[in-house]
Amino acid sequence: MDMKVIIDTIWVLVTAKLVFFMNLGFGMVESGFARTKNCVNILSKNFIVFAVSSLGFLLLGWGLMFGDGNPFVGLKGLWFLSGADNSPASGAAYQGVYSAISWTDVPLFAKFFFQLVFCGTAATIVSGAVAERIKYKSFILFSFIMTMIIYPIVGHWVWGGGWLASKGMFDFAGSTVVHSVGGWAALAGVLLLGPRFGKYSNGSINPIPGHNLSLATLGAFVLWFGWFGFNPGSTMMADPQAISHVAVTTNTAAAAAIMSSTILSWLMLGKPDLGMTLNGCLAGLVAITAPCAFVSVGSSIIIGLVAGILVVLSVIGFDKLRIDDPVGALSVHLVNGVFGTLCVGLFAQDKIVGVATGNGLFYGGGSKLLFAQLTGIAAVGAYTFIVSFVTWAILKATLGIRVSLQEEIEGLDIGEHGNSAYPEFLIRKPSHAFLGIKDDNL
Amino acid sequence: MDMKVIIDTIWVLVTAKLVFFMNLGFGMVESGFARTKNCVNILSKNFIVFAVSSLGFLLLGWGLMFGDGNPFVGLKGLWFLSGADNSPASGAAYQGVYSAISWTDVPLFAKFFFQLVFCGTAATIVSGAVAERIKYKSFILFSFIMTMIIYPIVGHWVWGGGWLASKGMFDFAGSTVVHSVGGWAALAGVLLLGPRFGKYSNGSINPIPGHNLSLATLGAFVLWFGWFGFNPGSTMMADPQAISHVAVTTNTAAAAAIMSSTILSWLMLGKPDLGMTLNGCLAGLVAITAPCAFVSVGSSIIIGLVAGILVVLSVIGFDKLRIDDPVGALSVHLVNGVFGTLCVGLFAQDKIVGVATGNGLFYGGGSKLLFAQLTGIAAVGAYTFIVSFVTWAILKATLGIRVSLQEEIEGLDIGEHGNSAYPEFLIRKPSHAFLGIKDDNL
Amino acid sequence: MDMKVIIDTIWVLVTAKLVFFMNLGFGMVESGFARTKNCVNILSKNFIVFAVSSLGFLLLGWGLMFGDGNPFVGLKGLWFLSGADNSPASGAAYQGVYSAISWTDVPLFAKFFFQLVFCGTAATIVSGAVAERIKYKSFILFSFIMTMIIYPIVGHWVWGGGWLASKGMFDFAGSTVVHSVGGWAALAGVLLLGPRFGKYSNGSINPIPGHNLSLATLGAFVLWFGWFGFNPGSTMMADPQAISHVAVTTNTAAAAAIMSSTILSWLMLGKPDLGMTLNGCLAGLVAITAPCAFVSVGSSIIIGLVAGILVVLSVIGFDKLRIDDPVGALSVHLVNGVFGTLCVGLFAQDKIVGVATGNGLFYGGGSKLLFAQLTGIAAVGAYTFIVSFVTWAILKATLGIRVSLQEEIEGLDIGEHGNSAYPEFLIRKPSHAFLGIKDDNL
Amino acid sequence: MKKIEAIIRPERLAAVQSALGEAGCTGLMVTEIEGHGKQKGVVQQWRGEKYKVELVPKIKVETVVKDGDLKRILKAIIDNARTGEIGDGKIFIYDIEDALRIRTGEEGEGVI
Amino acid sequence: MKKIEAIIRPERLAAVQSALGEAGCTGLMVTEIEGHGKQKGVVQQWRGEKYKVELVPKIKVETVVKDGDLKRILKAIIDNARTGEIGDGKIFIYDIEDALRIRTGEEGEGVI
Amino acid sequence: MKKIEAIIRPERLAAVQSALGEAGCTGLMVTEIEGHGKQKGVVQQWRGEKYKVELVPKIKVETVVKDGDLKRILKAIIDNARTGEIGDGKIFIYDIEDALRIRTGEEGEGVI
Ligand SMILES: Nc1ncnc2c1ncn2[C@@H]1O[C@H](COP(=O)(O)OP(=O)(O)O)[C@@H](O)[C@H]1O
Ligand SMILES: Nc1ncnc2c1ncn2[C@@H]1O[C@H](COP(=O)(O)OP(=O)(O)O)[C@@H](O)[C@H]1O
Ligand SMILES: Nc1ncnc2c1ncn2[C@@H]1O[C@H](COP(=O)(O)OP(=O)(O)O)[C@@H](O)[C@H]1O
Repeated sequence: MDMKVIIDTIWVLVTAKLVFFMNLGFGMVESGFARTKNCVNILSKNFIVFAVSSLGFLLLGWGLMFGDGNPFVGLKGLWFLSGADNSPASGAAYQGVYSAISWTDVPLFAKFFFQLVFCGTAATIVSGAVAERIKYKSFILFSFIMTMIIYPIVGHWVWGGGWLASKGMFDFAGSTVVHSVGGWAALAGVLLLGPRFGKYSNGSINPIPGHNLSLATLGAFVLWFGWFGFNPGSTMMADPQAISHVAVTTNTAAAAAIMSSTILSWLMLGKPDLGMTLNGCLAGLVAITAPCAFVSVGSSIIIGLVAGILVVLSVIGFDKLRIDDPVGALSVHLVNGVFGTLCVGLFAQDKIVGVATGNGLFYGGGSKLLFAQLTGIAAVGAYTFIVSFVTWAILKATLGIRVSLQEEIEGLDIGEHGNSAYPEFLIRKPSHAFLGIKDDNL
Repeated sequence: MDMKVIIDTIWVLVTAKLVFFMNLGFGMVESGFARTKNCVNILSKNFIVFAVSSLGFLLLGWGLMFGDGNPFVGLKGLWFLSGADNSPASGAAYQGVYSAISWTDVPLFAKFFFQLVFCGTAATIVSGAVAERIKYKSFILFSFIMTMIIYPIVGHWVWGGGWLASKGMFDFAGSTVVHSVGGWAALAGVLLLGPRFGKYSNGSINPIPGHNLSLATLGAFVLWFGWFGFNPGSTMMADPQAISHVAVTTNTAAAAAIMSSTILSWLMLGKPDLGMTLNGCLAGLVAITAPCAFVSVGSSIIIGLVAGILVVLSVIGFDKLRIDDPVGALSVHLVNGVFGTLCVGLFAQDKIVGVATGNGLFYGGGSKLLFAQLTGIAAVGAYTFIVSFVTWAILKATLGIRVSLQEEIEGLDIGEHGNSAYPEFLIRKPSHAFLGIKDDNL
Repeated sequence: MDMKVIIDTIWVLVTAKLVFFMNLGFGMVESGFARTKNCVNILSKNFIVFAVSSLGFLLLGWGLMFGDGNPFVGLKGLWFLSGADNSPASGAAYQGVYSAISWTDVPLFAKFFFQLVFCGTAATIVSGAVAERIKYKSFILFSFIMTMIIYPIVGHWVWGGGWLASKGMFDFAGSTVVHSVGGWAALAGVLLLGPRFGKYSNGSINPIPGHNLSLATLGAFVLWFGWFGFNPGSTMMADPQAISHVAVTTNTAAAAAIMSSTILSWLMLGKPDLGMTLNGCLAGLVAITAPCAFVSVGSSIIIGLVAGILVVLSVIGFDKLRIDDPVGALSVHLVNGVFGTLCVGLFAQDKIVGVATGNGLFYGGGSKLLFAQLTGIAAVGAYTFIVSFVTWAILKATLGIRVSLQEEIEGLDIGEHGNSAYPEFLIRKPSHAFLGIKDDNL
Repeated sequence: MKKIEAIIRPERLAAVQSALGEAGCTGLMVTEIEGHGKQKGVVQQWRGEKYKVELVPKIKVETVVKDGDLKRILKAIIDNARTGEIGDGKIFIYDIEDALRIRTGEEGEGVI
Repeated sequence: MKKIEAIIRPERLAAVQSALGEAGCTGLMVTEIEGHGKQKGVVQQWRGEKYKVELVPKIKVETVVKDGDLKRILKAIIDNARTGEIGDGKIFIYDIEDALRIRTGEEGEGVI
Repeated sequence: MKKIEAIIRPERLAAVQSALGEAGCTGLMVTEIEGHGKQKGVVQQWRGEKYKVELVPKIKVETVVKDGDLKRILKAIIDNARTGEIGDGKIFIYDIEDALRIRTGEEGEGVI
């Protein structure tokens, strides 16, 4: 058996496992950033969402994303990976209906598992932004549609040999395909849900502190760790130069973003806010996700620094716009997903680890690449936002997407699950915890 | 040096590390499902149990399990891996006393480390079921005996070239060898210990909620993650097709079980109980452990769905039988360990990834394989339960296995360890937390 | 492309990721061992310290450590990995300025990333010892200097082809280079900071219990897990015999230390203290770090047993000396870093996995090796302590290193960050939590 | 001086608190308690078993007032704590024999 | 009206609570407190050092009753809170000047 | 008998507690409360937004004493609770009609 196949399969599976592990990271960051009374609900959403993705992506998602078809959607071998496929045969030797991903010499199931964990990430991003008010049932249904249809179609455009790929758009590990798609879907949900009760009462913005910063920090570390699977793994082949380069650009961008977000929050708010530092880390990781294999380590520092600044400003900005995102998912994944995709057009250096991207604007490549990136950002944004909006709207009109006001005040844990996360700990009573309610007359 | 050996060694060690990491998962699930007042005790048990296993399995366990001997027990190279062995030489080239595991071409210490983490898992399963009332000292002693003698002998029967292997019983990654063995040993302990005070007072079943569902969810994610070492790693060789296939069947079964356990608890109890969802995930993983390399992805969905249903029913069932298992270890590991082993006999497809299991009942293989599986289940169950029962009984007669009633009420943390897990948090006072005590007259 | 290079790169990167993950472990152990009111501050320190290391080691640290130069410091390719380098070419084929690490056949960035996570570990060790009283700003600055200058210079002596390497001192994975360096730097800081308010009031030692033993245990498990990257990874090549051997010696030492520290605390204090068990585990891991590849599994048991005893005695001892180390970092990393380095001189067996260390004292090698180890311990200790002391002293004289007494009493979370870790949980009020204050008159 | 002890719904605390401020009574103590009365407790579940938590979260607000202010302040509390649903709570009034301000040691009505 | 303030052992709360129910006194407040008296505190340890926690967990149960019911209800509490060991706690009785029901605004003995 | 109810700074509890012990008053109840008065609350921040926590942590210490001991014990509390800064707290004194010891059932001043 060909050694290269064995090695590449190990690499793909090991990195895929790390990406799977990011589910834990998201779960802890998001529950840590939410209130005790909604903790069980968020844990449940983040736990079940990967189960939903696993079934949705298996059933149809994979086929739509990688099946041979037209530039807009896969058409062959749609259901259940049922299409012909002779992987790990690759390149010219490949025979099957999933040719868009036939460049890597690993078995079909390895390809599937790796792509699945990415699909799951996109779905889990939504969870945080809609937290503390969404109906469990409706979230589950949306996640099914997200992983069966919404995500795979964009995936087809960029990674499935679709029209954006042909346009020369590059998104190495998914700043656009995964993160901004998750972000756009979340934004649509947030707009239809509206802000949490008391968040913006009589004209003032009422901060609603998360209940557990230890969990949130734990989650951020786990995500940082998982990103070493997310980005280096996206080679889907163990090319030593590439994977080492990506590991370093990824980590360096995160480090730079941590510093810039911390320092900026220090300057703006007088004290270094841990919540901002954690969001900063994630922002840097999201921003470097698209360009990690196309830019130098030097560029990764700049990208990280900017990402850290962007996240602080947009967390504050979304609040000013009365867009209530309890965990900062929009600032992290949407804003920096877009920014990171742009960075390819700005900082790319042709063949820096082998991929012929051409040079970005700052490296004399002119605006060609940048333009392709912009096209991708715009198209994916428009498509994802609209389709998600419609999906959310239908759910709203049918099942409803928001819990009752009373349930929201008493907490979704009791209302949706009949559980409480910490039944023995003495917790400040809802309204208490609910600083927003202060200037509010129920 | 032979590349294959290097690659296989990396694969075996990396997956073994993931399995080791499951100790954290068990620790967090079990302490999260228990009360604050016993948290330190459970953390201590789950932490020290792997240390105990490491020494017990090194000292004698490995030898009994893999040493050449008779169909029932290993006899050569018993102590301290001291037997002759020329690994990584394998197959025909192998010379040594551990020939049952000479099929894999990795160094002896790699084999040992991989097998050790499995042994440790069996031991740690016991911890949860006996929680909140067992004496620390007695648990430690039982774990020594478990890992030195009880587990290795079963291991020899199935994986050490013993009589069940010859009977054609198949247990790919240990639904029987690891999980049901842990489960039977736990059951024996639970029966001799009796239920926690107040759990079944005057005729009613009093639920005793766990103190920290964030920790429990964290633990379940870690276990899910670790299972990607547990099952795919059990190839003990990096066969690309096999490890990819196993990764997908494993994950799919977990996903299906999460859905079925959640939906069933939703229907039966009116609300989706997170505790049931978490148990469901583990149930699916345990059930797919034996068949993961022998069945199709389609079958893994069915297996998972059934596992999720089984765990909900048996959690409720054990309570009806007044068998008090604070964390659901019996429902997860024993019931689904047995079920998973059976599934090989039902769903197996010959050579689906190369192993010649013959077909299971549902694939026209008739009852031959099923019968071999049943033999294994029965023999292992009878042996493990009896030996464990005797061991527990001796401990009970000598050191005692249960703490005093007063210590149980005040909590094992103070009584056994002089620590409290969260000394600064205000905790509802014992009886408060202790709903069971409600209709009880001390 | 050479398979060996691919495999070794995978091994180096995967193990490096595990070592990175140890940052989470340190963060959770240290915050769990501290009080609620300082939790956010400790989380922040442990989170940002790796960002700082990433930039500091990239900027200058790597160059000083591995650049060709004199026996005391690297001089070539100092800044930003800018030196010539044709990795993965290795050995004779290597051309570049980082020849000290040219023996491994992986790309430059893989070498860098692996060395970076070790540098980060040394820096993070300091965090725990100075916890609950240090200014955030000053800690960040110290960490920069630590990772840019202090650590790399010692690294050059031992791993960068410097004078200690020539003297025949051996430190396989860094008992001295990483752990004792971190320990010495921490000791200097602790001495200049002084004990926490109330810790040693009117002649008595007032224990200050950590706020969350679940987190601490979680962290210890993560560290144990990460050590399977730390030690086996330090081969920086996938030599099957070596990495398997190291995995087993590492785990066995940890297991032995857990048992001895638990039993000793049981005997000395009447009850098995979980805090001691956790510290014991880490002590065993630190102690086996230097000798893991040079000693037998049998020796690793002895080393672990002694480490577990040492840590219990030194935790108590430092308190008697009025040296206030909230998390036991000195006992774990300094004392056992020194002990582990010594063990090479005592237990080493020549070429046990290929490295020609010569035999240690107990294996008839006489005192030659032992003497080299002693030289290393003394030189590194003297250098690190003095340089760190001066650095801390300058910070103290300029920015100040300790928060105000009022801030210390009210907690650094509000004072330094304006956050609280658990805003909804009812926490015993400071003084309450603050047992030290009991016999104190504010 | 009288001590007013009001058992209220947690979600009404903020309103009561600001009303008391406006009513010129700034000094108060807030205690997290659990109450039992006509109001029903909530049903929860744990891995398959349902159970009822009889005690409902309440907030105890205590303030000591001059005899003259009593009526006005009672009204402020009742107006802001009332929802009209069962569970609104009770107010109890005690006589206070004396009051001291620790900071100054002074005694009597003046301190409140 | 009288206010009964009983300091009891946490593990007796359930018994006391149901006894009070039977005695026809449903309204009560439960507060988690820590007490100090003859009963000794518990010794704990932290990484090698022992320390004594002087304050022991207690539950404060308060209920306001009509003068006539006082005796009966006191008996119900004592019978169910007593274990005979040191630490059983105390009961204190206060006079209540007035009581109001927030929901209705009504005043006097009727509200309890 | 009188009930002394002292609202103090948390960091003074230990001192007050031992002073009470020396003053021969061992029996007490400690309740974690939050207070509001002249003392300002603390400003915190959460991901970019600042907010003020109005209520400040306080400890309520209650002890029932014989009429004769009142003065002495009040002094012990004041001396040890005072820092001279705003926020030192208040002491309120109530009359207790009766006290019982649950363990023995005995009644009256003797039980305290
Ligand atoms: N007799 C009483 N003594 C002490 N507290 C009482 C009494 N009656 C009611 N309460 C308190 O008032 C709260 C609300 O009373 P409840 O009967 O539930 O509603 P409502 O006050 O609207 O009739 C209860 O939870 C309890 O804490
Ligand atoms: N004089 C007192 N004032 C207030 N509370 C008291 C007083 N004496 C006892 N208590 C409360 O009663 C509890 C039990 O008292 P203790 O002396 O320990 O046992 P016993 O009541 O059986 O004599 C104490 O923890 C304390 O909370
Ligand atoms: N009228 C009052 N009724 C009840 N509690 C009060 C009253 N006045 C003050 N307190 C309590 O005393 C605490 C301290 O009072 P404050 O005005 O802040 O400082 P000082 O007592 O030094 O004037 C407050 O937090 C509050 O809990």
